[in-house]
Amino acid sequence: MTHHSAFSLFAKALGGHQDWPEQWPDAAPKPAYDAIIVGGGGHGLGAAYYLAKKYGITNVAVLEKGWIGGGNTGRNTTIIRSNYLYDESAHLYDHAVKLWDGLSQELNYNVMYSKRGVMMLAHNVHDVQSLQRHVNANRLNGVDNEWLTPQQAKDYCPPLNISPDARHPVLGAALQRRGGTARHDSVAWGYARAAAALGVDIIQNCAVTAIRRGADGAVEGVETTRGPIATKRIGVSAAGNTSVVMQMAGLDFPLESYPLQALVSEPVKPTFPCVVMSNTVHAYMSQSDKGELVIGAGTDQYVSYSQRGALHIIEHTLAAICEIFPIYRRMRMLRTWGGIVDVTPDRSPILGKTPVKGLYVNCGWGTGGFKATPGAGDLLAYTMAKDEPHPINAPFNLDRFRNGRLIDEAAAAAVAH
Amino acid sequence: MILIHCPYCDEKRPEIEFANAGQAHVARPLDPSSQSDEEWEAYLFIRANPRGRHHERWRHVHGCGRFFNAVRDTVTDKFETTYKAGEPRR
Amino acid sequence: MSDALFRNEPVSSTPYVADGVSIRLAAPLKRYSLRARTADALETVLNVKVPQKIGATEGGIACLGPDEWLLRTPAEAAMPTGTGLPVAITDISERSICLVLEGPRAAEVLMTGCPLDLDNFAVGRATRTIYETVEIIIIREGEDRFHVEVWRSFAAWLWTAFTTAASH
Amino acid sequence: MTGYRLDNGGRIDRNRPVEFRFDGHSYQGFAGDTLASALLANGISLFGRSFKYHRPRGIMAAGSEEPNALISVDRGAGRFTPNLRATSVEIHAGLNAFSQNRWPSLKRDFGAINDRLGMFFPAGFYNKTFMWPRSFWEKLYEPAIRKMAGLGDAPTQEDPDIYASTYAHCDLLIVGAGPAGIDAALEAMGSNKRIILIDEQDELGGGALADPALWPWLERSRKALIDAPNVTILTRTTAFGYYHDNFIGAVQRLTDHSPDNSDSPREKLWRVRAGEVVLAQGAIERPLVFDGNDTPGVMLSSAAKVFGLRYGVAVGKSVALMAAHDSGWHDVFALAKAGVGIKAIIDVRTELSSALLDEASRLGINVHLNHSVTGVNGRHRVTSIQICNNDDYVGTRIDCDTLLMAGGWTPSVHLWSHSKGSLAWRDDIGAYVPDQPNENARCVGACSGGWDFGSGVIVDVLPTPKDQSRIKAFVDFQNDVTAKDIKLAVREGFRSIEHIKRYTTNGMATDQGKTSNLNGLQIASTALAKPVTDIGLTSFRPPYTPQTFGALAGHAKGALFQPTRTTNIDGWAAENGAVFELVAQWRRARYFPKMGEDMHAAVNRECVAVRSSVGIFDASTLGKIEVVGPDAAEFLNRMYTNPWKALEPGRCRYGLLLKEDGFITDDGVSARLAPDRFHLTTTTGGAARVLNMMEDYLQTEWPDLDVWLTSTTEQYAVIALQGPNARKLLEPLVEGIDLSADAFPHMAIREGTICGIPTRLFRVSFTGELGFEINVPTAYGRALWERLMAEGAKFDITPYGTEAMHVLRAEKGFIIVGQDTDGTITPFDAGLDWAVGKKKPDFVGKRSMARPDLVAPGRKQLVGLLTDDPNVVLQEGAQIVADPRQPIPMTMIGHVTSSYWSETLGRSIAFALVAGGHEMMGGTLYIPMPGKTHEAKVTGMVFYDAEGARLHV
Repeated sequence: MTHHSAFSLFAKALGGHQDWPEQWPDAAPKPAYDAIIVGGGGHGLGAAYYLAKKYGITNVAVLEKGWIGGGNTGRNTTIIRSNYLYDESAHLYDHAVKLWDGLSQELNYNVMYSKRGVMMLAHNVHDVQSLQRHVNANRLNGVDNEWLTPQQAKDYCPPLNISPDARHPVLGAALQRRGGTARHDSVAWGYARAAAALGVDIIQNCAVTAIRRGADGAVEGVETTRGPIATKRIGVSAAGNTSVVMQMAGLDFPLESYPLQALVSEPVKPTFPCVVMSNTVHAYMSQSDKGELVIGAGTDQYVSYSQRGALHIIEHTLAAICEIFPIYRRMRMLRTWGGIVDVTPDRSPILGKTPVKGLYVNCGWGTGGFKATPGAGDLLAYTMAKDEPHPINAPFNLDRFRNGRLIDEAAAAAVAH
Repeated sequence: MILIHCPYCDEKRPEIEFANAGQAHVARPLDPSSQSDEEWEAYLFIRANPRGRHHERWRHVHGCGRFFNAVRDTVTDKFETTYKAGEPRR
Repeated sequence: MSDALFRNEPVSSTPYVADGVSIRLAAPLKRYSLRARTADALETVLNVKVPQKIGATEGGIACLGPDEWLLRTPAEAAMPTGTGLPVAITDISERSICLVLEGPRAAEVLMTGCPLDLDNFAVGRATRTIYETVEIIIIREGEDRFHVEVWRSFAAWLWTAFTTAASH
Repeated sequence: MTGYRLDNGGRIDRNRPVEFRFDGHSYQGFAGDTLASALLANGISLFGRSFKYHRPRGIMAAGSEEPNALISVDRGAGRFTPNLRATSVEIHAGLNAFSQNRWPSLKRDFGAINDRLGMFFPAGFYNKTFMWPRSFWEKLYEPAIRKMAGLGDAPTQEDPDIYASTYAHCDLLIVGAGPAGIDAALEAMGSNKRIILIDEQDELGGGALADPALWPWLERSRKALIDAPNVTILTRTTAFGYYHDNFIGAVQRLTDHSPDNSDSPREKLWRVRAGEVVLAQGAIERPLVFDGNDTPGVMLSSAAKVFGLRYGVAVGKSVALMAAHDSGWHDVFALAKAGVGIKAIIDVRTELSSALLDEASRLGINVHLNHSVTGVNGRHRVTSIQICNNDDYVGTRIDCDTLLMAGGWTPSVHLWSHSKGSLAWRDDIGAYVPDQPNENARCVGACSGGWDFGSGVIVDVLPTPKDQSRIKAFVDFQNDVTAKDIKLAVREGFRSIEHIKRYTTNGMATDQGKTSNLNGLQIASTALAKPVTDIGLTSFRPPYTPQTFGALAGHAKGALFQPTRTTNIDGWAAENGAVFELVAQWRRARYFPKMGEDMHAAVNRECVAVRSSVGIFDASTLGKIEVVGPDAAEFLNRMYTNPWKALEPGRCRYGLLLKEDGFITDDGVSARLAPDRFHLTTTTGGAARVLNMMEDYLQTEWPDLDVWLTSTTEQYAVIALQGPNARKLLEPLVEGIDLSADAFPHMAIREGTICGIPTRLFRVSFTGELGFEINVPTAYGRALWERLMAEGAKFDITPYGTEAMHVLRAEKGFIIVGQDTDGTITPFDAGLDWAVGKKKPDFVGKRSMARPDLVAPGRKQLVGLLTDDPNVVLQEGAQIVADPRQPIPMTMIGHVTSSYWSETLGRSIAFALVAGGHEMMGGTLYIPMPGKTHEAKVTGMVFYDAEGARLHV
């Protein structure tokens, strides 16, 4: 692996960039591994990396049915934040944010984590109460999040319309300065490259078709489109396709998969300095390094794996964006796309063991999985290595749907992501 | 915006008249108090979420107001059929 | 006690007239939501003919769903209450107002936000539907005349939407 | 020829000169010109700078696929639009256009330094550097990258234009009005089908517009279609997305082509539902990939033909053609005949039909077969080209000012792909063509792969003797992706075309790969030594071309964005100075300040007035549901936590509604009007949700029950009269109801009239005072309110808003669902045990309340809080700890849900959800806020008139 640096870039440039090596080898499946990760998104690749890096399990394969980073990793709006209400959530997401910091250096791959600040708007008295509850809880949890007046919000994000006559006037905002964005593809590639350097096999175009289990019920391996592979440990990190994989182990899950759309504008010169989210108006936006306004749209209302959303969702999203940021009404939508988001009943993830021995799961991140990428990867790795959850992800177990110990951020605050 | 055949109105109407109401044929147990925690969890939360043929409920909320059932392919989003509430699973 | 209380309507009583279409507030109506398992059950109680088919109208009664009818009548008719019978009769006279769209562009104005194919929506037909995000009931009274029932709190918005569309 | 304008020909109106400006200079064109054709006619070859290397760029295409010539148009304040394609902007008097992505000027661009350093910025360079030192990324590298990136400037002012939208229905939608689309329309015209014909250009014709021989046919066809009553023609309209069930989104541009800004919509969104869709989107010519192919003056052959024959503009005075396809030959023949000087034809092929060769010879054009262009000289315009023999690389230089590229054709399958129609690879044309439909759709003409402009060969990169790793042979012109970038991506292990696309950004520019995708695929295929079909195809996503946010938002702007629901009394509140708040979709009066009052003063005054005399409150927004039928009581008994069957007609009951998960979702006071008729109330925000939930249970779980639900929220205006003088005020106005305490006790309902209007009169109280809620038919709400204000003057009646209502109810310990509960609270947590029917075998949510965690100790429970300092009003949402001295992260045991100054009590009061709170009565808790930690005692929730003496009078 070539160490990435300005010097290596310079040196290779003189050679016409002819001798850059593969970032990760295109591995063929071996007959057996110590651990298998199903799903080559950021979470799964991260888990493989941390298994090898932190827990000494290097004989690992990541099985990806398409190309790595091609699911929600490459289809999201790249928002990173940890200003969640409940202790459990705040700790979970802040674990990830701490890993984001320094990830570029750790992976020797610039993931372009940009702490541009994430500002969440309050449009009515209920929003104010709810977001102030967040700010207070975060402060006592050591998670940065501060309250801004409308004018302070506008100072931080000048395109914001704070007219009191707006249909949804801005009454204030909660700002997490450490929040921001990162370059989604780079995260997947960076983990893949670093994991491969530690011995992990990254196997693309390899769909899991069955999970093999022994007489005691424990997992023994998988069947794939590229042949059987033996293993005692399987970590499923398959986002929208988790239900389908889990059914191979006979498990029905508390999950539903919905289409989620996002879109970008044509690129323009820097105009939008941060990330702004409005749950009341259902819109969130940032500007990418390339100059595109990156906008999250809503989910469609029905279960679907089509990665194809409806036009009226886009209409409503852009109407909302144009009301909050009226200077952008003449901007133009360049590209839309759809992802498949897996949603649990309490809209919090499931990260832990399953009733099947040797089968671990990381799913249910809904619209908010990207920000958790390093944390989810690390915690899935921990759980697989120790066969028990880390205290941070222990609350995000499957049992909560039986015993009622839900972690319902949405119900608590009408804040879903 | 998909078109949905309402089995009561007997015509295809645009999606924005409808509200999806989740998986179909998840009947509320007749005697909830007799249910174990596992059974109750299954009723409340466990869902099929198939990739392919899916039974789901819709309500023609901005139309005739009725809930009904549908079979739809979740990969193509195409409906196989819709039928009235209370009719047997298709 | 002094004068009778005045009515306060959510939209102007002055019709909006544009090229090819006029929009006006209909005079107050009595409205009843009629519910029963069958049209026959209602006929027994009301003693009038009740349309059987969803979308059909007859004698001021529109069939909106398999168990739902809307009666609109200008008269102050005494309605039976249906007490004790498997029917439900509820006074909703003031729940909505009615906007009348009339003229060769009436359908065009309605279609700016209503997703139904009005070319295939015959005179005499009624249905609940939607204009953008606002629920409405449309009744095609004539080739060029639609009655649009809308809940009062949405009426001002719908009036603005219709008149804006008509002005274009 | 004047400048580059041919002496005759073209569809421009030479009698109508048009003055316009570009980069501050005035130019003249003709009506019918695009900005591109008009500037070309003026000899302008430099139109912009590329995204990454800031290389000078000219025009490459003539239509919406143009990747290079992006410009901004300024139509005055708030009407600045970046990133428009000069080839799609119609000129008009006063058009004011600017080039982009350059500083200080288009000709001298500082950013062009990137081009010199380009070797250090290969694909994915940003992943490999800018990491050290760590803090420099945010402070230095990223801002610098951002400043260099981007294209035009964003608008900076609010757009004053309006936009329109509509739905439309047709039996046949034809997208594209070139010859194939027009033929499809003509063919269907005679039927009774409703036909919509859409084209993105300003007139029908598509490719025929550049073929004068077809103009008579075009004119006849156009007339026939216009005259046909069943055909709707939408020009300047782009079908941008193909959605489920033949639903197509299209945007029509209405005003940008005219000089004046107007009040009418700028653009219109068409949401079309079609029975059948015919796609006739044509094909796009493919550039060739060679060193210097981006130099201004290098363009598509087909574009040169359009400029020459449609706009009467010679793209150069000395034009060469680099061809791999016959179509280029036909193009230059036509140009030569129109008077354009054709210098040479270079073709990569060794053998061609004698017809082409003979025609070239007849026209006196030099032909170089088996040759390739290997270099282009000139910076802001081509001055000469270098060509080489493909076998021996023996070369020669040709002086010319323009080089045309004819690299073959790519069918425009974008909308077909949106519709999920499948594609098939055709080796002979090196392109994907439509295969199996997924909707009722078909492709006709060039977009189906059928065309009559001859054949060609597919070459990924033209042969060259130069070191392939050193040349700048562009694939994606706007994003500056070169052939070697794609090869680098492959070398670095990116094998899927999606990976290659993302790593190199090929096809991700504002043209979305219309001219680059297929060349990128070919180069990747060669580099990987795999057939194209093995490396995938990037999926096409809407929109086909970029579309204005405002158009997609449509008429949903300003007053039409989202409805604000208002009550019948809202107008009075507005006229009387109310300050409003938004609650769900409603606007509600929050308080009614008198001169000089702030919210605090107004609310204090309003509260005192209610406690001392009488206040009046608009409660119309509360949800109302009429539940009617023989099984009404049975139904409510199953829905609500408490028993309903024994409630007597004429009496009211507080109802608590759970979701099936056992948590509180709504509440309200409801009345039994008759054995089979109930009048329910819900929270303002919960009305629609509760009705839907009840319908769900009724229709799907208990369809045997004879009961029906009707929303009556808007049937009634509701006026609350609250305070010790409420009865005195009301009594003279009411007929048919005995208001005496005995005849009309608390929690009762009576029907009668008020001021001659029928009323459902509730005796209920959310304030703890003697109170009534007067329901009257909505239309009379305001008049009744005004009458009560007039009659109440003698009691100094005081209108109060939601804020005072909140204080008053908090003084009495009444909760607000959604504020004091948050979707994770059981009735027991909220201290509402009394509202749960212990003997009921079942109700919605009952079983869930028995789940282990819902009966576990330590749950958060609702309690009262009194601060030790009575003047401290805690922040709603403040967090509570047991030990204020612990380090961060602290263990939090709850939070403040409601908190107010109570003028009546002369101190602050609060509610809080506290873990194990019910067991902590009298205990002290701490609320750490920035700079100060507050102390508070846990109390019961009723702070005022605990025995209810004021209520039962």
